[in-house]
Amino acid sequence: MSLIDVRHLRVRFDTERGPLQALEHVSFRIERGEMLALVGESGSGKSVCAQALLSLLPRGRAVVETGEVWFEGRNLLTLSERELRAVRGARIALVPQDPGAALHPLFTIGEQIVEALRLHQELSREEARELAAAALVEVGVPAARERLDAYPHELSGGLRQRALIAMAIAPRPQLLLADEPTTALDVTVQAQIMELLAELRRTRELGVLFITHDLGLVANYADRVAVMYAGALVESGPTREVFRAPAHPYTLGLLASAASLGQRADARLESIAGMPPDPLNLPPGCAFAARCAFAQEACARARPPFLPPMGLRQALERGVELNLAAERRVACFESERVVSRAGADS
Amino acid sequence: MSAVPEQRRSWFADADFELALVQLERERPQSLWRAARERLRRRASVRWSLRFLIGLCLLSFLAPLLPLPSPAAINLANATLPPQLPWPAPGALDFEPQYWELGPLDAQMVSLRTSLFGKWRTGHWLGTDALGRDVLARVVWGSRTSLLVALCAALTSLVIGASWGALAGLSGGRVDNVLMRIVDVLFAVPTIFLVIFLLSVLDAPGAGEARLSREQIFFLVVGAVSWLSMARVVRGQVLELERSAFVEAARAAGASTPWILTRHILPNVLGLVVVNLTLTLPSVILYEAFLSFLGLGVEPPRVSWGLLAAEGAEALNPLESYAWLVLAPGCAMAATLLALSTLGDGLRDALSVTERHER
Amino acid sequence: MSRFLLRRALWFVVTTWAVITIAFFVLRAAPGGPFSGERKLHPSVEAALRAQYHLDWPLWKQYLHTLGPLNLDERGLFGDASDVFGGLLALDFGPSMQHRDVSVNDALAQSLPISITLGSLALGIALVLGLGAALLSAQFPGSRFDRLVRLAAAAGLVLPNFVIASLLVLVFAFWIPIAPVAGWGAPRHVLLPALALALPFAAYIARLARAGLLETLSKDYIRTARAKGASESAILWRHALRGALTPVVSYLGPAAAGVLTGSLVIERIFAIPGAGTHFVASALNRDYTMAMGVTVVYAVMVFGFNTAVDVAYTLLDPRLDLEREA
Amino acid sequence: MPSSAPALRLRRVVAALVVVLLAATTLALARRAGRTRADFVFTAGGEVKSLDPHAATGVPEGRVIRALFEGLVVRDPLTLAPAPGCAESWSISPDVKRYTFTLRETARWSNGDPLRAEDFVWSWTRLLAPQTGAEYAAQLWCIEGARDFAEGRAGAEGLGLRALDERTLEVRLSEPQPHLLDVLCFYAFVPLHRASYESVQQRYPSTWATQWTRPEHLVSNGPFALRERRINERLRLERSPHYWDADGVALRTVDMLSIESWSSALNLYLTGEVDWVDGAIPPNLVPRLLAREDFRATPYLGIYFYRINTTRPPLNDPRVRRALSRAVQRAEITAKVLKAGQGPAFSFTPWGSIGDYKAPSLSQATPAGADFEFQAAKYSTPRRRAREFPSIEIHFNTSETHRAIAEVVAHHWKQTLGVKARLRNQEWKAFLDAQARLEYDVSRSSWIADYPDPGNFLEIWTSDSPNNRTGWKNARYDELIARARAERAPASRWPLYAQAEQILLDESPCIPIYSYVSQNLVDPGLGGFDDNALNEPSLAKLYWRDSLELDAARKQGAKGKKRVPSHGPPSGLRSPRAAAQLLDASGGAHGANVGGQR
Repeated sequence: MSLIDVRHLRVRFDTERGPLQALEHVSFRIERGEMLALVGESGSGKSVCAQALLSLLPRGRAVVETGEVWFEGRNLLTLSERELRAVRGARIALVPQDPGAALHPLFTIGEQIVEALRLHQELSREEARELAAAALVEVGVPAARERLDAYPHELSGGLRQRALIAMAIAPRPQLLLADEPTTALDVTVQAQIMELLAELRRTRELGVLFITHDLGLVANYADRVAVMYAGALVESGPTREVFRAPAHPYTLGLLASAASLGQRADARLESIAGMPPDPLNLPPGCAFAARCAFAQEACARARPPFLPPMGLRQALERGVELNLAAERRVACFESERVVSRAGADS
Repeated sequence: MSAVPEQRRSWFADADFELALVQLERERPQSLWRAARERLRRRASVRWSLRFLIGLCLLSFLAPLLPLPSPAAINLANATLPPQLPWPAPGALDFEPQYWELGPLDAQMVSLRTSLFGKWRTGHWLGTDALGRDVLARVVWGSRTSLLVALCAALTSLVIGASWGALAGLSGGRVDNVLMRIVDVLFAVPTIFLVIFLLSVLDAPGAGEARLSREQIFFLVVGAVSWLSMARVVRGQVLELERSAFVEAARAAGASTPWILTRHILPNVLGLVVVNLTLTLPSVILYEAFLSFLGLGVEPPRVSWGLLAAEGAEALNPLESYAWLVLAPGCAMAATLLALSTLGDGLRDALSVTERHER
Repeated sequence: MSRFLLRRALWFVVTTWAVITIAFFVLRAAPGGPFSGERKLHPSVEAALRAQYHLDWPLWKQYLHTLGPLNLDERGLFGDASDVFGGLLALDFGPSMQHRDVSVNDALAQSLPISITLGSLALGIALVLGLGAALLSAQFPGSRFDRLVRLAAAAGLVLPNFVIASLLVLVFAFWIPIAPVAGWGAPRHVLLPALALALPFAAYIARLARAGLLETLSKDYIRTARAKGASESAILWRHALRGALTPVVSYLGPAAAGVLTGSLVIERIFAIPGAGTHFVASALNRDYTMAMGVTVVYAVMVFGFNTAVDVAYTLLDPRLDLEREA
Repeated sequence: MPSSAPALRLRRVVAALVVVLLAATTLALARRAGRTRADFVFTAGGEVKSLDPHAATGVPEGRVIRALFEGLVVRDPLTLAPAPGCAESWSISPDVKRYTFTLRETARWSNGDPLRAEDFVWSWTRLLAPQTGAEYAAQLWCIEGARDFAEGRAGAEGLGLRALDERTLEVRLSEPQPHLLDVLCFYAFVPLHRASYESVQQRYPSTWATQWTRPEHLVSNGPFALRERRINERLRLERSPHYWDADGVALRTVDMLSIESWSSALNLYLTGEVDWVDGAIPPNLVPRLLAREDFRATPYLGIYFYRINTTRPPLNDPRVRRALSRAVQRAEITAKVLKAGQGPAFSFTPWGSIGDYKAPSLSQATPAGADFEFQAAKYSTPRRRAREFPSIEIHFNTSETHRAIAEVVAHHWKQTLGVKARLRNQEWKAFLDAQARLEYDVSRSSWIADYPDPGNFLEIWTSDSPNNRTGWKNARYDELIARARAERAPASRWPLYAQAEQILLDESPCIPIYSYVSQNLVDPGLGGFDDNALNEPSLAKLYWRDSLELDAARKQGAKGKKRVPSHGPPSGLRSPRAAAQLLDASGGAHGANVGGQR
């Protein structure tokens, strides 16, 4: 059984300008000790996805329309607030993005980690402090004990990021939702953190949802990768396979731009012409169609389903049963051409 | 290739969708205003407050035209009549144009009213006071003073307070220091001293005919004490903006000071100023009431809400309560100030970028 | 911190001096004097009185004498009449000119504790009511309760306090007789005036705190706390309240000074012998010595509270550094 | 900051603050909670200006000083005639220039010291001394050498004051003064205790002036002694055991509350926390109060009037002034604005008479009469009035009732004469200043008698009176007043006063509007409260009726008044002497009754 199984998650935001489809039928699963990388440009819905798993989206504004999130035998989306609280932090931890804003400015690092620990474990203040210090050491914070009494504004961005990671792993969760945890760090520390996560995956069988722009890190550390575009998954599969033979034109572009930028993907993919569509006003067909070099007329009319990449027509012709659990999937009518093009390129 | 308009470049930020939208628009002030207007329009409470305030302003401006009894006409035979329910047919035909010395415009309006309605006047719908004057008429006429006081305070706050604060914030250094110390000192002088000084010195009869009317002095006094907090608030905001990233960026891009002022600082300060104003006005109207309680308010037979409320509060006692005497001005004040503060809340929400939880 | 306080003290002296100077000249420029009355004094009597209080001196000399303690008596600087009082520097405000057998120091010593008692109680009530209402309304934004709180807060802000006080007396002293109508001396006397004094401030605090809470609740770190598994109430009380207190605290400074002077109306209606009365009475009666006394008291209060607020800021927000700010 | 101390410190600071505040509040309140209610509590307005009888002026001051001190003569509360105070007798020389007083042997200070004639000599010397600044000193300038001394031209040696022996005081006057006794009833002329006064002066060389009237220092000779003084709150008085008539004083403790707001005083009265309220009652309430048995409105020697600035045209024309005066419909003001039975005033002497003196009356005080005068003053047609007659400003100090009256008067002028009047209110001190400098057209005023004599009113209109303040001068008037002052027999003074007052009415530098009533709310259980025209009931004579006496009094009293409960002690509270007499009487009656049964 998978550690977490997300099925058909649809999230809508009610904005002042009208409803906004933030997540469109997102499905994925993560096994114990596995790292799934979620990539995509800013605004594609990666963070929304992570927050939706823990029901952390702003209440009243975000509506989960459909979907199930199975974790340890329970559907998280049906849990009460009280039951959810027992899961948050303790079983599933979140490493939020933007360490500058995600730490409470008026409490010390120590207080904040201690709080995370004591919320879920019967610990004295001192014990919790010990554990907090240990967690800081674990994420490679020098002079961890003094740092406990520091306020966030007294730390550098890198240290804050590590404190956030320490806060997330200190209560020993089973699943870590890491929202761009390494963006603020320099390369050596980045590697350090990734090694730490790898270590935790081995020792604690920690599952990791790794949200990032950095395709290099994905290539090196992630077991599997999922690509998002305009709120929907467009391609997923084992990292190596996807990277070698992308089946979606967007993934293709992403990889190309990453390569051209020396493995540091930027949020704006200059190599992909055009702009993403207006999220408030998505086209009826493929959201990427307007920018796609492979687009056909059909692409603008209907949304391509998320299927194994052998292609829709072949699948139907062969009478293949649509298996959602299939390893490799893509949402593109023209995936065959893309795969072959990619193959041709490489 | 793309039909998407140019300005729709970045989409929903992962963290928050609207934030991205609003930040986008912040780069272009006029659409911030447009968005604010949009948001204001959508809130029913704000809509009603605005309507109420506009209606009130019209009502008080047009008071001389209305077929009300005169607010100054004494009729001791009718003293302390309770509100008359069911309202008698508004058929009383004993209107007498007794007023204090009205300005030319008001006098014109009164004569127009006389030719329109003749001696016809409304009944004592809100009762009469101890001298038999119509409470409704007094409340309507009283609104003129109270609104004028508020307006006056708003103007001084805007003209003196805002520019004082902006000057301090923009010039910084010694000028800032001196200007703000002056504000500090004025803050620490008990206002009542200044009020009494201004009232008695300016009211000194030596000035003869050129003497300012009590009302004018009153406006001056209220204005004099109401701009201080505005100066502080504006200075704080200007300082913050000066240091902010986008002004620095604009500076770096070689923008001229006037450009920065008009494009970046002014629009951002204006929102705060408007919000602060809607908070100042209620306190000014209440201050007028306080002065009336002390007997330092407007000069009778002119009326103001503060005066009416002070008279009314005096009439609240366990022996015999003439409740309508306090209810009428009280409700008028409450409704106006409520509308003002609702408007203020609405403005603040509409102009604030971070306030998102609120419906 | 100590350097900050030192600088503050220096500014305090300068500001207070300026305030005193303004108050001195402003009051003396106002027509009328302490000894005018409906029954006019005989000229010789009035002259004797004026001489006794040095009102016959030129203004600059009176001013110096007020500042004191400059020894202006026969052995002293100017060599005439004997001294009435020590001057502000000696913290001796002299005898009141309105109540000639009462010294300003005594009058203030009797009335200030009362005003401070009443004022701090009122501020306490205002804080409890205001913060409580704000917390509840922020917990359920947009709910009926929230709307009720906003309405009540608005109502507290819009009624003149003499109307509120009169209503309170009528309701709680006559219709439901649970409190005395007026007077001072026993704990039960405090209830109504403190409440009447507190309500407008409570309303203001509720508004400030509610806005602050809502703003804080939208911050990223609140989501972090939620992700840790913190309960909503813990988030509200522990995480959000802390951040929302800043505007409330900065309002408390002026509010505390306002409680002192604004209590005049309450003092009058509830017949409380507090200091608020002196503020207005001294100005109305041209009681110059008393006016100087209350001016100094007021300046000290305003300055003290503002400094306290600034210090409270650093306790509330570790990001602030007073040394630098000063 | 290196540690988590700030957060901890914050919590500690807040906790400490809360504790300190709570402790301070509790302490501040608990300190005073021990006080018990006084036997009698009354209020007479705001804080007294001073307890120094020589520095004090005003009605509340008079109330408390008369309770603390006792002069040579006191006013009989019923007849207002001078009666023995601490002087048991006196003689007047035939030329009315020498008064000799004999003090009571039993007269004592509140510390037990005997009262001596020397005390009066010292006290009055202090009163007259220029540095005292006593406002009423001028009333004793009739004493030989007093004026010279008061104005600094002579020393105290020349004063016509002498203690012939311990108990005999001789007062020599520079001119005949027939109503000196009336003057001496006034509270400013009480004696002070020299020894305690001087010891305070020695102990507090610079601040004695604010020390000697403190409860711990003040020694007085009246029925009560000062126990406690809290500024703006209360004065507590205690029966003085050394007072010569201590047996006749019923009340053991008396509180005088200083309450600025009349409605607060009313509230306190209604809840039984105050037993006597005297004050300016909002006219709205008067009809309600008049129906109650505890409201007493009694004619009072005070006049409410408007001064006219006779230096400003067209008000310098007596016809115009007379017209303005006649146009005021006084009856409407008293009946519909004031409502408590105030008298429409057609003369400057309140109520048209004081004792035997009958004042002349303003004739033709009707709209027609006013208009006639106005036409005579060449403002004959409405158009001329509108064009030529400037609008008049009615100047008054800030007060609800003053304003109401001014508005009504303005209304009358407009209606009757077509004269436009503006209103201008000023706060008190600025108002007085403007009045003193004649910077007004018509200005509100009032005058309250110190002693019941028409001269007390008419003398303010002499040319050199500081209280004239209208610019009006009339040599004939001055002469008549001077002659009246010198007359000994009242009967020969009255015609002179009447002539003078007629001039005053003809010239009309003032518009008398109404005569005052005193308005007292007095607990029905209170006995010995005598209404009089000076509103000076004697605190020493007050006592609490028991229920029997209260019932009897109610049966005798006016019918149809609403009964209100008394908050006094149910068994009453009488002076020791009265209690003893009552005991004797009831014992005797009881015996007789028993005998009868046998």
